[in-house]
Amino acid sequence: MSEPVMKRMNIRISGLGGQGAVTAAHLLAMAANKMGKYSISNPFFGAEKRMAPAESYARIGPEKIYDRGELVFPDVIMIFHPQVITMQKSYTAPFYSGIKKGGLVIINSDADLLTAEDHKRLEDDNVSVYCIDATTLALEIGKTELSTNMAMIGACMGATKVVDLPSMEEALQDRFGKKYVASGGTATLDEAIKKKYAKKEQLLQANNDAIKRAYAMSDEWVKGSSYAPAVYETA
Amino acid sequence: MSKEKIQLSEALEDIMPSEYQEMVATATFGNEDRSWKDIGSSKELIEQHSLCAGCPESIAFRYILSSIPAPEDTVFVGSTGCTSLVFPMVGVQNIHSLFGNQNAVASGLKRALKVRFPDVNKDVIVLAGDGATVDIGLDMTMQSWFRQENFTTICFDNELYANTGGQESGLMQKGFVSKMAPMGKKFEKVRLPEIAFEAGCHYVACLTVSKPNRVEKAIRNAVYVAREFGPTYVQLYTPCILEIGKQSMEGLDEMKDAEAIGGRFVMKEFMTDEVKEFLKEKDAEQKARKKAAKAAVSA
Amino acid sequence: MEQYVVKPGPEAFLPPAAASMGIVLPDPGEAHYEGRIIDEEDAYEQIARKLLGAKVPTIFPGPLVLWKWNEKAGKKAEAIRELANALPARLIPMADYRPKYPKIDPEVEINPNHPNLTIWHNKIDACIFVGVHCHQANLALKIIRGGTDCFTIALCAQAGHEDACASFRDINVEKIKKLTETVKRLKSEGVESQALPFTQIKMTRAGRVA
Amino acid sequence: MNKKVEPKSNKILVSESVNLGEEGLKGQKVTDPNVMMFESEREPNFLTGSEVIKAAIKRANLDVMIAYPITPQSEAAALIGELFAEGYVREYFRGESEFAVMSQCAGAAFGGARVFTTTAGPGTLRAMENFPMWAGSRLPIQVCVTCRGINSPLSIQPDTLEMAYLLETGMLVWHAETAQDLYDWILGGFMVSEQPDVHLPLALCCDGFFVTHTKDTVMLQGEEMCLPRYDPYRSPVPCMDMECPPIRMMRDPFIMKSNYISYMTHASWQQEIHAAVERSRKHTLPIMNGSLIDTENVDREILIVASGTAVSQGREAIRLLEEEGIKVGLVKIKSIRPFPTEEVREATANAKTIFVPEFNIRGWLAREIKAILPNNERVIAGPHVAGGMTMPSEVIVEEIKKGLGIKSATMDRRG
Repeated sequence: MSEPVMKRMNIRISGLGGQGAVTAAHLLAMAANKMGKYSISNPFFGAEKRMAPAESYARIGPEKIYDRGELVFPDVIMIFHPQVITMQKSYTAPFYSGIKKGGLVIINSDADLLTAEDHKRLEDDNVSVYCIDATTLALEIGKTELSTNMAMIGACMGATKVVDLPSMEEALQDRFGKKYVASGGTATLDEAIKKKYAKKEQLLQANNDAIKRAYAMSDEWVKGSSYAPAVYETA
Repeated sequence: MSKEKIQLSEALEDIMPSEYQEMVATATFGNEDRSWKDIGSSKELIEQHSLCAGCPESIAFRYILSSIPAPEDTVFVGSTGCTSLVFPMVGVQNIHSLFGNQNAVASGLKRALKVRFPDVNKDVIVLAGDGATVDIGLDMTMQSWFRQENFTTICFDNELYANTGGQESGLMQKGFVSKMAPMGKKFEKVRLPEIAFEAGCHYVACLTVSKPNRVEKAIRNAVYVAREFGPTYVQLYTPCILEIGKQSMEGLDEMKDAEAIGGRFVMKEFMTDEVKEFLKEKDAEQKARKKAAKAAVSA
Repeated sequence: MEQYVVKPGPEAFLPPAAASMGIVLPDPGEAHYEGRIIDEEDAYEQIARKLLGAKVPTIFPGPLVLWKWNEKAGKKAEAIRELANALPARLIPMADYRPKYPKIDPEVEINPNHPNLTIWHNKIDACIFVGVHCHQANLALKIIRGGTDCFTIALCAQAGHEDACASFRDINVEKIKKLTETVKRLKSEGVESQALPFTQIKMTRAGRVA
Repeated sequence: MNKKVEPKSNKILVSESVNLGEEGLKGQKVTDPNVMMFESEREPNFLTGSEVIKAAIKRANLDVMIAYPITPQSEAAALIGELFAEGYVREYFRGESEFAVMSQCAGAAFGGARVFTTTAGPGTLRAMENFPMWAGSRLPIQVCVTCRGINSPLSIQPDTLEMAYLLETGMLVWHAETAQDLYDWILGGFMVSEQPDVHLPLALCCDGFFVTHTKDTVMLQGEEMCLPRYDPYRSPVPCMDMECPPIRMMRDPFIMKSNYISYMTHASWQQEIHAAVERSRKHTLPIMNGSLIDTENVDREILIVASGTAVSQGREAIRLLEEEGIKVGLVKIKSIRPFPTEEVREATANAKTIFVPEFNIRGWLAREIKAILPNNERVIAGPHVAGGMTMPSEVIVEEIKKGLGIKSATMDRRG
């Protein structure tokens, strides 16, 4: 029986400062690490600024990863904020620049923000687009916009299966359950979200719930789509 | 190093140069009350110097080296200039690193010695010219005071860059015509003693080296206070006879003129009240020691 | 390119550092002779023969043994004295590393900044460096190789000196004594000292004796 | 002559005066570095490069760390401050500028302490006057250089141009590719640079952000071990603590005024510094897994020769090219000073084309390589990026295909 193994998946996250794009990349990489996969994650290296364009990258694969720096040619792109597309709050244009053939774009939006030309170019390269209203989902479940990144992580996981839910739960435990070294801005946001919940467990629960709900939705979506991540066939 | 460690290996003592045999036998290591008065009756810690004949810096060196209370546990940090020509000849370990970074080097040195010898007073003393202290190194001079580093800074103030041939310096008098100040210096002599006190030095003295008693007292005070309280600063007028056009024998007169009433170097001292009390106690201790020593001799 | 050999000079206006010519220091248990790694056991005899064959063999003890800054230093000084007596060899101290001013007396001391004055003046053809800080020893050894024909030997307490013509490493009191024993054994086997007659210069606080 | 040294024992030489098993800081046990680094068990940790620097220093039995903020090294310097607060470092403070910090480090090292600091980019250049002074004074200080841009207009982004300025300072210069290199070499670096025959400062360089701010899996030993403490009395020059002879000792004298012999002393002094760099080869081999370079498939006609994260990007490019049936070998240069001249000559002996990708606009590594290779028209200096640009592996693929005359479509996916 041949067991397919997922090839390297390079994920680029574009959002706005304060949305948790860096945390999302770290969580994906940490979960992959827990599954025994190789992974690295890094932020876009710039000054930390609220609401300024922010990017982060997670690289996950079956063998050791050496690639460093900005991800110019990603397999998956996640857009955390509609303004990345509508107001060009991004360092690349168009936002899907560099996407590989057969790739996937996940957008936090309930409306189609792409022009006809965008659709044409993406279709030509066989790139799938999945829109999910992650912010609304976050408000429903976590009662705060700060959980948007969790919903987006869930959406990515449901569509790509790059990491599984139990590993993500462990990664969340590591990230929010223990003392964590974060830079100034991230530390402040960590405090803000912790204050929102009486107990650490409640925060973890809300995050987990947001991830699971989005996972279920995108899992449903991917069944009806032509998207399939690249795999190696192994013996 | 304890005085007991400053000794020669017996098996090779008889081939050691005379100056070292004499240093081990008669230098005043280990005597806390060593003094400029020992000059002549004991081996000095300065062997020879390559300064100009009659240079007041050479006098200052002799007074300072005979006054420091614990040469066996003292490390000097110097800087580029005439002083660095003398340092290899001195019987105390010393560092030359770059021009102007002496107070930074001393900060690291003092802290390392504190880490390595927590139970010993290892005295660190910076000795540099006015260019190094006030111009190129001013940042590091003052930052070491802000940080309250436990060492003494001594500045040989000759009011110009001597070693490079007499250029304008921050401690030069206003109006003095020199290289790089061809129309005369345009701004006042920097008031570093006052600045030092404001910057956190617990004891500050400014004087000439014409009177050995005064130099000795200022140096001892500065070292003792640096051990207990924090940074201390001593500024000594050591005129460059060469660059101000004086003869070898005229250095002393130049200093005496400068310290006369109305001169630039009338002796001044700044210290906190706590330090004043502390130094009074130190004086009393020294007197008691001397009295006891005298009694022991006569008994 | 031919393998570099660390031979006595005069080699060049500015001879290269042996390490830059591919000479590697011995590992523990080894020594080197002219840049070739040899067993430490063999080094005793080779070096003892070289010293016995010299006309003006001289030992330059440095500050680390001249000063009794610890017990070991005092014992090393004794062992060095025994070696000097056994050969016999002159003792000329390297008391410190300062550039002396205005000049040194080359009969009574050697200075790392101008060692050749002492080598030339006394016509020293084989010498031992011992108790000199490694950096200062290497400076002097290079300068000597550049301008004199003196065969240099290092008894190094650390990693040894590729700039000497021959070098021990990890030297201690026992090893110095072993070298002395080797000298004595060779002499008893008939190897005669070629040293020219000399009187060891001695110093007091007042100056030179005799 | 830069001769290659063959490893004999592949062991770190440890001073006989070290008391193994004695207590270090916070109850840590002083451990034979051979046991600690090569034999003890390691656990995977997912950390940023800055956290890895902290993890290494925690086990380094460090006396003094002096800090000054500059992006991107600030995080590492601040994390070591936390170690000081916890009691894993004996002394720590913030200096007023990089120039002052490096002078303070010198003072602490003159006084016999094991000293570590970090800097980056413009900070490295501001500190620069100190580096040849460190080397000339034989101070075994370790500075971790997290490279970033240096020229105007300012950039806080990764760029390795500053390394070119470090090459002739007399310091050892190593270039870490990964956080794992960084961790192992910080600890190993102390063991190499403190050897009495070496006793030189080490500039341990890594590419800022690509290593410092990237999370990666790093294998760490237990925290209960630490390195033996630095022994200043094995130094090739006297320690400035008034505890060792000679008493009359100036560190470091400029060789007094003008005469022929004093110039020769100064020249010999410089020779000795570079001789000490050469001597470090032997001691570095155990730290760097037996060679100053790593090689993969160097029998191939096309090679990538690189250092730092350019190696990582090269590895990915080789993987991508392999998928297209183009076979490329790799040489990773780990030590830049000393330079692995013989090793690189041997590894590239059969190559027809040698690509040298670099994260700087001038290509100093390619220049170093061209200077030592026969038939150096084989060397293609590039691709180059600078000022913080990333170097996607696809760009190296492009460059190699262009060099081979093959058309590539990668760049079509941009914009």
